Amino acid sequence: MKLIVAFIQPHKLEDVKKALFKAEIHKMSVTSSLGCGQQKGFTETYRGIISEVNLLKKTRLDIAVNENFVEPTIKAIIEGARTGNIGDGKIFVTDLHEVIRIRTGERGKEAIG
Amino acid sequence: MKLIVAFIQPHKLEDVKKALFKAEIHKMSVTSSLGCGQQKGFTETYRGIISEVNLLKKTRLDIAVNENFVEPTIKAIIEGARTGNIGDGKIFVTDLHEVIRIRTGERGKEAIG
Amino acid sequence: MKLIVAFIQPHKLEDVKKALFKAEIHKMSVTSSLGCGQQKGFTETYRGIISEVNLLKKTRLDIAVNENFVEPTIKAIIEGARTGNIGDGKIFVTDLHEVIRIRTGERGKEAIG
Amino acid sequence: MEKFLSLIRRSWKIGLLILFTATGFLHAEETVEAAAATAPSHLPVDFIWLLVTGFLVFLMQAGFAMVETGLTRAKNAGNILMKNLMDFCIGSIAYFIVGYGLMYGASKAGLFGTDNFFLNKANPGSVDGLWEYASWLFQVVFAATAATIVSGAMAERTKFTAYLIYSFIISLIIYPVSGHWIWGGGWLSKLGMIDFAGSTVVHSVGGWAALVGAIILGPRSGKYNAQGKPRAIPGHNIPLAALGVFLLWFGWFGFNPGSTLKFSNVIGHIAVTTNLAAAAGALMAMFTVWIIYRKPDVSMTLNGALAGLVAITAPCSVVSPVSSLIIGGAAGILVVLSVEFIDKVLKIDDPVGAISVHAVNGAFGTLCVGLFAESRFAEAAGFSPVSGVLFGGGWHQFGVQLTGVVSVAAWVLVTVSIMFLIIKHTVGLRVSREEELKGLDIDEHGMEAYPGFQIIN
Amino acid sequence: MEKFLSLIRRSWKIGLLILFTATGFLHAEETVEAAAATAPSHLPVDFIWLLVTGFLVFLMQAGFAMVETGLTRAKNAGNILMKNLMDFCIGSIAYFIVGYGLMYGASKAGLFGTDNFFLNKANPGSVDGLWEYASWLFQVVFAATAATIVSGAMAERTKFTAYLIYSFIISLIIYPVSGHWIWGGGWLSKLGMIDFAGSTVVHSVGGWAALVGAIILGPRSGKYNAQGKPRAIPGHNIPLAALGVFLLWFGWFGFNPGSTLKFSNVIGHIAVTTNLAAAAGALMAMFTVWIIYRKPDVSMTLNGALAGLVAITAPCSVVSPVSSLIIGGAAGILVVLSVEFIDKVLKIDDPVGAISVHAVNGAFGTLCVGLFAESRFAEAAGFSPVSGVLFGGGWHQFGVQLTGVVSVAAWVLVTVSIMFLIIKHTVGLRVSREEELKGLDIDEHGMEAYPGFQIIN
Amino acid sequence: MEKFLSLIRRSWKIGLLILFTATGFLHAEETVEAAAATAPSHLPVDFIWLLVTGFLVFLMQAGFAMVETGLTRAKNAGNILMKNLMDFCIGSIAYFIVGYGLMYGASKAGLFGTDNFFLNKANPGSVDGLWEYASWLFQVVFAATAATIVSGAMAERTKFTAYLIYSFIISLIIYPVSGHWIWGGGWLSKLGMIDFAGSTVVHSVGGWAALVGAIILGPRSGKYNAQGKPRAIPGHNIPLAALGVFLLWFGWFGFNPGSTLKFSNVIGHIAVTTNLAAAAGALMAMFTVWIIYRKPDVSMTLNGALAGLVAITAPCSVVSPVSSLIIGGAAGILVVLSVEFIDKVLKIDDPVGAISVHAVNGAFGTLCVGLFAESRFAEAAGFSPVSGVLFGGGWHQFGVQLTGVVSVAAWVLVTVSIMFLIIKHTVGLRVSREEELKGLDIDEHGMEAYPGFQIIN
Ligand SMILES: Nc1ncnc2c1ncn2[C@@H]1O[C@H](COP(=O)(O)OP(=O)(O)O)[C@@H](O)[C@H]1O
Ligand SMILES: Nc1ncnc2c1ncn2[C@@H]1O[C@H](COP(=O)(O)OP(=O)(O)O)[C@@H](O)[C@H]1O
Ligand SMILES: Nc1ncnc2c1ncn2[C@@H]1O[C@H](COP(=O)(O)OP(=O)(O)O)[C@@H](O)[C@H]1O
Repeated sequence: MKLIVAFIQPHKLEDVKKALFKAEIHKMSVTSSLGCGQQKGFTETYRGIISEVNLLKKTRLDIAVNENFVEPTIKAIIEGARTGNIGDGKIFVTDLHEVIRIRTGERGKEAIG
Repeated sequence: MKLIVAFIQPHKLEDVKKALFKAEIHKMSVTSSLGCGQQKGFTETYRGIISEVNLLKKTRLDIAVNENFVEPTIKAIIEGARTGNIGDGKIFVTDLHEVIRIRTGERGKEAIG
Repeated sequence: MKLIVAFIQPHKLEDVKKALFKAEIHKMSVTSSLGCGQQKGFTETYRGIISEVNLLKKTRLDIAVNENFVEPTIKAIIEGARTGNIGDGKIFVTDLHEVIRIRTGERGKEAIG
Repeated sequence: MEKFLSLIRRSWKIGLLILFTATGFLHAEETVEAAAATAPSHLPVDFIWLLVTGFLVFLMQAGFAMVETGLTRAKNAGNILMKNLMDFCIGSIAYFIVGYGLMYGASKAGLFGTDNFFLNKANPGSVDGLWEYASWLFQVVFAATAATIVSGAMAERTKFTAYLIYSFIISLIIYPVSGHWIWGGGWLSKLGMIDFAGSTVVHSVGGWAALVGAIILGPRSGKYNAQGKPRAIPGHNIPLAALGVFLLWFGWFGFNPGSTLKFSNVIGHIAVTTNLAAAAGALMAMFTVWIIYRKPDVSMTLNGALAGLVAITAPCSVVSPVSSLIIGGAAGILVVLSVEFIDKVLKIDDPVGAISVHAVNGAFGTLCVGLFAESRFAEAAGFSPVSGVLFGGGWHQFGVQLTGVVSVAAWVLVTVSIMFLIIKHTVGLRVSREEELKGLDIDEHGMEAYPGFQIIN
Repeated sequence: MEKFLSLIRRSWKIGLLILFTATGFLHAEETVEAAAATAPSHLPVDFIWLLVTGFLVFLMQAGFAMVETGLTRAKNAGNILMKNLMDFCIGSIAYFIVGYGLMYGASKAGLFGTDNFFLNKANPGSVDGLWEYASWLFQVVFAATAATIVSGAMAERTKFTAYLIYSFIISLIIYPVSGHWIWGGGWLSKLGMIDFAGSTVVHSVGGWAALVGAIILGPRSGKYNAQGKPRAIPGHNIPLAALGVFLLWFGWFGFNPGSTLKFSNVIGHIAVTTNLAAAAGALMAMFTVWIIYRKPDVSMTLNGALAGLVAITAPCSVVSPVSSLIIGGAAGILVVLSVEFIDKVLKIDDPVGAISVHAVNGAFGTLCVGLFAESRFAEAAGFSPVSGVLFGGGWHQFGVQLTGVVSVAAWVLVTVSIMFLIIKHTVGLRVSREEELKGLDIDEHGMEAYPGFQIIN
Repeated sequence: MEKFLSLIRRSWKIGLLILFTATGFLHAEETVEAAAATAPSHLPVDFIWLLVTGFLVFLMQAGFAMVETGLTRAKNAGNILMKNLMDFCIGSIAYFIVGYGLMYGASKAGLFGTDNFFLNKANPGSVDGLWEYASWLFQVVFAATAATIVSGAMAERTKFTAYLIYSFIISLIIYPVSGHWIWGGGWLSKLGMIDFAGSTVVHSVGGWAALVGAIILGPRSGKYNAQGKPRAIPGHNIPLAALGVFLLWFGWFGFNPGSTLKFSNVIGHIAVTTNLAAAAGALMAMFTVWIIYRKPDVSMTLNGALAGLVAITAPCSVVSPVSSLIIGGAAGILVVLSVEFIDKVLKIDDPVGAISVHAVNGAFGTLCVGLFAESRFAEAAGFSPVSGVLFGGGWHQFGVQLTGVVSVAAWVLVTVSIMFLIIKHTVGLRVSREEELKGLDIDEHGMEAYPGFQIIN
């Protein structure tokens, strides 16, 4: 099993969710986050000060999937989030050792979906 | 070492904390999150529109533990969070490669607690 | 590749960012979090009730790096965040299986920076 | 006889004394005769009443700003606040330059006013001249109310520059002209239309403009799904919206009772009908949503209070308290049904319910004059003793009211459509989809309303 | 003689002129004799003063709503706002139907009023008839203040329907009856009790009801741990709470000075004592918490200002500014100790401190009349020239005040207990533990107050 | 003759009647002669006007609190609210004890007042004695305005205790003395300086004190980088800040028109100039930032409205509406340039722009009297018929105004510097860097303003 963590543009969340649903991935967790990446931040003027905002609002997705869903998930995220512009975001994949469904105590592949 | 990430119902946080403390797990990090799981969301009416809210408020726990604490931690979380209803949440376990205590620079099993 | 997750004091974020930039680590994600650690919390009085606040505000950093950057990153975080007091925080390192840049679809070591 | 003469002397002295103290501006040396001749047409209590109530109406700007901000998303909060502030600022200037003259200047064929631009009839040399200033102040806050209504219906997707232009034009021309018809001695006032505090003059004008704006703009992206089903886009700060409603209700105690335009003993009666209608509106809206959707929706209940207030605005001085409960209650039901209808059937996206509150209930309230007016109240309020249909007055007054509602609606719908279409095809009316998704604050103002707060969406 | 006659003519003209302009409603054709006969008992300045101050008191609804919302948790914000709005709406209607008549109608044995239901003595045909409307408006905002106090103490766990029923009954019967005793010409007023603006009539009534409610409901889950030690449950939005206190303070300038019920030269004095007591209350509350807990707690300081205001409400017109500083300061200390006592000893959970602010300090303020009253102020304010214990007046007035405090407390405690117990055993008073943990907004209203914001708890 | 006599009788009756009802305090038994002798110097409309406008000015405290809270960071919100509340509370008491007497007591060489401490000239026995209370109330809210300005400029780093001491001293001595010079019959008023509602007396005093405070404190940590380039530290709650500006604008309708100090027919004119200047200020500030930085910055536009209001405060009663547009517009431009200059050239850290708004535009507005005054307005407002440079009056008045601006600036800069330096070297003026980074709420008050909300920074 893998845990997929993606940082995307906040306003792309809807599109990504749609793409994931189409790919039959229905489970995920969403958090808001600030990110610093290749998109070097934009200049904001606040009270006449042009300031480089380098922590940009991003939306973080955590999606746990079985191996065979890893690529479809990545594909769906890319499909929903890509615009071709800097700031589109990144996807990180880590190994997932175990999953437990609290309600039933089920573990592993069964529990993930 | 393992990193345990759990998504639980926000109003169960107190109970889970209590259960963890009883199991002598005192260290954790808590974030609020939105989740999409088997609990398909509830219908909210806002200004007469019945809308399916499918990103539900969840609380995320990150707990880093040594191997021998993995099962007690899982047990405690389940004990505190389980109601038997859909939405009770999930627990994810990943491998933890290294832990460093910033204050002392200690590493590994020593640093985790 | 590794994913480094650090919990630091919120007011140390600027210093940590500076230290990371100096070490040429420019990419990261930042979230606010509540933490329970060795710093046992402080007592707050609210309306005459002395209450033990044991979930303290912390800032969470997620930094994905290539292996050769792991130690510099850890060093930079420590440099920026350490005061020698309880509450300075912790760093967790997990293995990163894969990284994908959404914009280009690049993967792996190339994509991480 | 000595006693008699002394009596006279005393009475003379008292008269002079009172005149002197009460009016303040008369010099003791002036002969009594002269004093009588220049007796002030506007008393201190008139000035105080008009200004204090005008100040309360000003505070409605804060109320609208809070309601609209609270009922839209955080990412557009700075933008909607700026629009609310700016329509008042630009409107003030437009109304000073031209609007007030167009509304209250010497009437040209009952269609529009033709003088008193730049307040040039006002002057510090006479009570009447000074009154003119007070009068303008009271009128400008009404003009601004009409203007600001639109921002809510067009929220979260309108270009800032487009909104500035709109604000200027509505306060400069559109509002003043129809205002002239009813309040400025124009043709509708001659027909006998009664719109005491402006259900039509102010609220419907704003409401119809909001309708046109919302239609031409189209819905916010994401508001309707592929099948045309509406999605809820919840407001981000309900406490702010509720505060706004309280401020509006408070301001309405200036809006309605102040519309006597000078002190009158009927102000208490007007405050009562205003209050009861608002209470009934909120209550009935709550019960209506509760029955239909099983939950007492907060934002709709807030709308209900406003609907009651808008509906009672025209008839507040000519109906009984019991009638005001009925009018307000009906308005509360109406606003829920209207929001439903506009959202689900017409598929017009009005984020804060401005069209239902101001256009629909403005029209409804204006017609209520024709239904619920009672001659005893009308007379006390200084109108001719008309009665509505339900109080034996027949359908005449109703017909007059209907004429007013329809003609003002026509005027606004046509002129505002032209205005928005011109704006659309020149500077552009709507921000890009990209900008809309990011939020207007970032691109239009380079800022966030709540930096530091973690917000999703 | 010619000069003499002309003098007379002039004086006659002036007299008529002033009468005409000043009263407004007299028709020139009426004979002067008749005019004199129907001379208005209520002057324009009386109307203006009563209504403007009444409007300010209305704004206290916004103040209470903000304080209560700010001092409770985000997950219950929509619910508490609705309760605040609804108690005013329902209260307005209940007070219109029955409450006002019960309070101010012709007295039955000094116990309750018996006529003027549905405001049926009000009419647009005379100044007195019109005054009745203004008077109702002023009184209804006071009734609503009493009603709204309870929502704070019962916050975060009371069923919405139960609260609606409570609101109706308190404004319909409970508040009006004890109000009649003191303000409506009832038995306490005949005893000579002085409660100028309602420390007892309004605040204690609300406060005692809050006490009963909080006891019957029981504490919020999580408020006390297994050992019975209280836990802090911090309010979620302190800026909103602070705004609420400023709005309340502002509204109190209507509450106290407006309670002259018509224009009077003492209004400035009342505003001064009101302001000084509030300032002293905030200051002393701050120092008290600071000394006890080492930190100047913000929410307690806010409570201190309100405590000072509540305490000065009864004696505001009969005490000197220096006394008002003492009363307010004592109230500030008292509120801190009372919150402590109620929270830690009695273990009654009052999320916003309503019992301490309104019941305890309402009683304290009422007794202060018996301690600090000075005849010169009492006389100027239209009372008989009573003096308090500290100014040589002996214990008589204090005894009267105490009688009032105790009997009103008894009345409210008994009736409200009955009411809440009936509600508890019929529709139910408290939401389920599950619902409480999730927050009342979700289950009772299907909404969130701040969607999009990431909130823990 | 019979008819004649009856006429006289009637006129006598009417006269008496009116006298009786209009003044209220005269007893019918008093002889008419005596009545005339004790004719009230202060009429009911004077009391009502002074108090109602004073209440509005009080609400400016809420406005300042919201603006300052909104424009600073969440971690300091509780602290700034407490400071705003406390400067009013402490200021009220200081002004009661000494300040008012120092400002308006019998003048000592035109430098300061020497009696009426503890309001001891006020008494309930006469209209004049009662007027004294009303007058104090109106003055104390002005004093508090001057005091509260400072908190914004010194926000996010000033020790709470230091701020309490400062509040006490400014309201006790510093504000009253220069106030005496201009408003209390002191030497500047004798020179003929016109500062109608206090651009200098109130705003500049606050503004200069803010300047000194901000300099002595030094910038917030992180405000300037190593190279001295300023960083933006955005305010955390823009809707709150906008609400604050609306409340301030509303309060200013008390501030300026109320400064007639009694009823006057010019109040409408003053309200108009006040409103137009604010509108022009916001508009021009918006366009100025827009041109310079390509974005219509919200917080700067809000500052623009306030700048317009501050600038029109001195000249509001002596200039035409068109002049008020020019003054306000210029103030709007000036505030942007001044914020720039102070921030980037002087490198003084003023989180909310208080120095630019109050000191710079206070001075500018005061000078505008010398430029834009017109004799016809000055006369109507009760001044000698002065004209400004632009209206043919020559440079005399400008010179007088300049003298006033400079001497008040000197007084404040010197005394406040001494005060802050003493505080700095005794109790300490600034919190530790650690505390500043954590936020003042935690260490100074042991609380958070928004517990539960996830906030970064
Ligand atoms: N190495 C990294 N570690 C942690 N988070 C990262 C890393 N790289 C990118 N991110 C996250 O992803 C977001 C988008 O990355 P960015 O570099 O802007 O996209 P792109 O690669 O398309 O230019 C960043 O704002 C940050 O939140
Ligand atoms: N595969 C997953 N990936 C990421 N998060 C998940 C996944 N499955 C569940 N979650 C998180 O756990 C929460 C609870 O899951 P849910 O399916 O509702 O519980 P249950 O298994 O008891 O029905 C979800 O709201 C989501 O935040
Ligand atoms: N075992 C753990 N699992 C998850 N988070 C932890 C763990 N230990 C510490 N943390 C996080 O790190 C933060 C700082 O830890 P703390 O123990 O206070 O630091 P120190 O080790 O210097 O005493 C905590 O508030 C918490 O958010």
